[in-house]
Amino acid sequence: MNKVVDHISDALNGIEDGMTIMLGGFGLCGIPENSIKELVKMGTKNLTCISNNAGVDDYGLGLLLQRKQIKKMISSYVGENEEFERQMLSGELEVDLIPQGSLAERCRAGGAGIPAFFTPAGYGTEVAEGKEVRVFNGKPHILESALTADFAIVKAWKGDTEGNLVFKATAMNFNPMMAMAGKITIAEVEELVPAGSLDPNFIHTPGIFVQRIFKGAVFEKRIEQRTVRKRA
Amino acid sequence: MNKVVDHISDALNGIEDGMTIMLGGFGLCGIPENSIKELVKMGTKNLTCISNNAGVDDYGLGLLLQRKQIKKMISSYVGENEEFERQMLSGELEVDLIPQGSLAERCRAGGAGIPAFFTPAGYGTEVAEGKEVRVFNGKPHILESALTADFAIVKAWKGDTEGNLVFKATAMNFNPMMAMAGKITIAEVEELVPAGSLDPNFIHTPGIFVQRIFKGAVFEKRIEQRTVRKRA
Amino acid sequence: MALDKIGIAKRIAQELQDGWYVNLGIGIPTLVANYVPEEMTVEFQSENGVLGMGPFPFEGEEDADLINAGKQTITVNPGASFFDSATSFAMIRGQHVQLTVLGAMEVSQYGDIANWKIPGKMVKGMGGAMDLVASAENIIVAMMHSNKAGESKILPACTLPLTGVGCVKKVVTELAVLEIKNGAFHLIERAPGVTVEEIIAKTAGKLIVPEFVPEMVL
Amino acid sequence: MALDKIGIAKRIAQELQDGWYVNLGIGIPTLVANYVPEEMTVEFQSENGVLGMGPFPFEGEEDADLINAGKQTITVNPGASFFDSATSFAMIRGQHVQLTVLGAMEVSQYGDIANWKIPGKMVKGMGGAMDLVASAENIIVAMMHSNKAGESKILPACTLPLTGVGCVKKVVTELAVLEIKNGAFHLIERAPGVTVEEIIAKTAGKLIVPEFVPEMVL
Repeated sequence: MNKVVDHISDALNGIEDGMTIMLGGFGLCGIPENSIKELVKMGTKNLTCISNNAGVDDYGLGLLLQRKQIKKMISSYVGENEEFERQMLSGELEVDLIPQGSLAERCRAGGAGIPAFFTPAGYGTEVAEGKEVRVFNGKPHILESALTADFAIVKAWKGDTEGNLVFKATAMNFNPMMAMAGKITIAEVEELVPAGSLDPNFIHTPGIFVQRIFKGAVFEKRIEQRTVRKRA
Repeated sequence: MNKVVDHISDALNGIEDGMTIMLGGFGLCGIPENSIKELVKMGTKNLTCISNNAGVDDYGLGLLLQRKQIKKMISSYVGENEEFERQMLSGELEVDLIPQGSLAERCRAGGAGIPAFFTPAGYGTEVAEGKEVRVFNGKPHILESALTADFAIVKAWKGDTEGNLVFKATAMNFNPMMAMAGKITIAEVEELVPAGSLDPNFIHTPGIFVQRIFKGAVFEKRIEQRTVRKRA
Repeated sequence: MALDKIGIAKRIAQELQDGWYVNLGIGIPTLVANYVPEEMTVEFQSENGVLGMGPFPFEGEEDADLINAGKQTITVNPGASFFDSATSFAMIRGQHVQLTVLGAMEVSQYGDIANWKIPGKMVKGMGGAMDLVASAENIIVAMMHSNKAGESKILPACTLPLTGVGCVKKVVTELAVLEIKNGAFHLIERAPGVTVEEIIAKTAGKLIVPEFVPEMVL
Repeated sequence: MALDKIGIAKRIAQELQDGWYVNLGIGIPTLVANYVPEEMTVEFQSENGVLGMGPFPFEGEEDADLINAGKQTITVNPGASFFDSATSFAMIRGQHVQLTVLGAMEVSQYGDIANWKIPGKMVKGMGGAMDLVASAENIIVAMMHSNKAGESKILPACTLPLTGVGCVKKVVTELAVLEIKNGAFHLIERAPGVTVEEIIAKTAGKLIVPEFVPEMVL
């Protein structure tokens, strides 16, 4: 059994038109940038993408939006992408906006075999329309369902040949839950190391959740808002 | 704001008769042994204890059972403790047996503000009695509710002055979820280090979940089933 | 004189308490971090997965993997921790965060808040705001009293799609500190030099004005 | 001749497939780990929070912090990982574990299983068994065909409190391999030297016997 894939085209093999794909990342931080570029190359269409954000116009998921490869986005915040807003307001793009915590928890639930759970988030808003409401401890909650995907594509800092993953700083974000929720989970990593190189006490995503792993060719890691202070 | 407590009696201050307490550990592995001994000393009565197991007759929670300090146990497996079985079968002890995965998830839910969730575990069994059943994807599930506690007592390998915790190997078990679910969470640690000593990428329990932390005086760490192989 | 953004941030910083974990939204709320009283320890949580945020990095030390919820490059203080988004919202939903400060387009006298959508015009998404307002026990809104057209944003009822209902406890604007309870805004403090009359004129929602309204001390 | 415990474990090991993640219960199931075919990689998960379990430690190298779900001291192989109980059962409930092997007191022809309680007599608790049987797609029960009194444990209906309903797919006993489908046990294989008649005699539940029943090859 070998999870390591040498060529990115093999890693993404099987992703077809009309499928649902989860992609890790928050803004441009921790996104599987090599895989996104490969999806552009593959030209796969009518994708439903579950991702907290939609990239910027010329990077990240924005690249797929530009080429109209995405039919539907399931996200929590899309404010950084003008092309997204244009396609959504014109009705070209279906959009399901979800509270960020509910999005994270729904992915985790999908991976954890929990079909539905109650959360207070979104009660009394558009998000609650058509959803069951129930009061717990005097507070209304809505029933949210699990999310899963045909493929989950995540980006990690280090990964080993067993598929164990380690993330760096806030590049972790949605990646661990999405890794759990993919029928097939693909991990692109900055460093690919032999099994036994990572401390088993500090694995963020155990290999059981990862079916394919490869070392990304190039990590541009673009910064969205470069904020700095001057040295004293 | 100082979370570090020098004396164990201060760490456990406020635990009163009739309260609900969560205690981490699986079998005797990763249990807050110093705190349990202190509870014996305090003589607190009528406790409801949420713990995966109930210790053995003369160690761990067995010590509290011996002294009849526990009114009710919420556990998944209690097979190692004869006094427990005696008290339960005689009706002296109330017992709520819960599937282990549901116990873990109910603690996490309690800490995560999720009042209830659906799980397939226990459907069609005694565990499902009186619980709502709903079919998802053709499979029946039961609705389980969150668990919280007045105090959660956990045991970690290392902890820092901010309350960040790191667990070793399988001594992690229920400790992280219980740390989340306590109104007040007390951590006893083998090593107490200054803030900044632990790698922020590899914190198992962020300090936000821990209100009090102290270095345990003695860790006996008794082994329940010593299984070994001979050297070749 | 009406407060500037820094003034609003300074006033909100007075609400902080030692040992609190605080989530600051994008915009004015972010500035609150600069005015924590010196003798106090407050930890800042950002919903993208970090506790213990520090100041912006020195030039040249930015790390693309280390950002806040506003996608800005940041640093962390000793004792920080990183975690995934599910754990981050477990902290928020589970009420482990003692204070949430966020911006708003509209707030109603019942504590309703709208800040994520203008139908047909602007839809950025709610991000973590719906989770934050539905969960937090203690929510302060930092906002301007009026919009660019001069219309009050402190309303009897929100006109925009809601982010949350009955959740806002306090509003700090360039003119005043308002407490929300019993279906009304209660005027607690006014900005230095701002008259009660001006606040009344610019507040569309039901406003309860006590006999004496102290000036803020910043 | 009826199989011993090792024989049952060896037969179950034949069900393993390369790359599978497997959860082994306490007792006979634990022995299965000793008979993984050499050319195969199988990872063992233990619900107390470990993937990649290895053999027992050498004497003197036991670590109280490193145990399996049977509370036995263990070691781990390179590539192992530790995690909390919620994550462990996320793996199980989310069907990331390909095979679950566990013991039983009774199994019914509908795939019901009882293994956690004898009313008024013995209550050890279900541990992780209810989560495992409710979630796993592929469950093999390792058990003895009869109890100590000689009564069949392969039943039309369980008499003891259930652990799960309609979940067991296969049973391996000292006498036979039985597949459960359409409300009956289907006799797939018999232990070396064991007659079909003996299996029929010791099976209380509905048993479908094909014309030819091969002997196990161990």
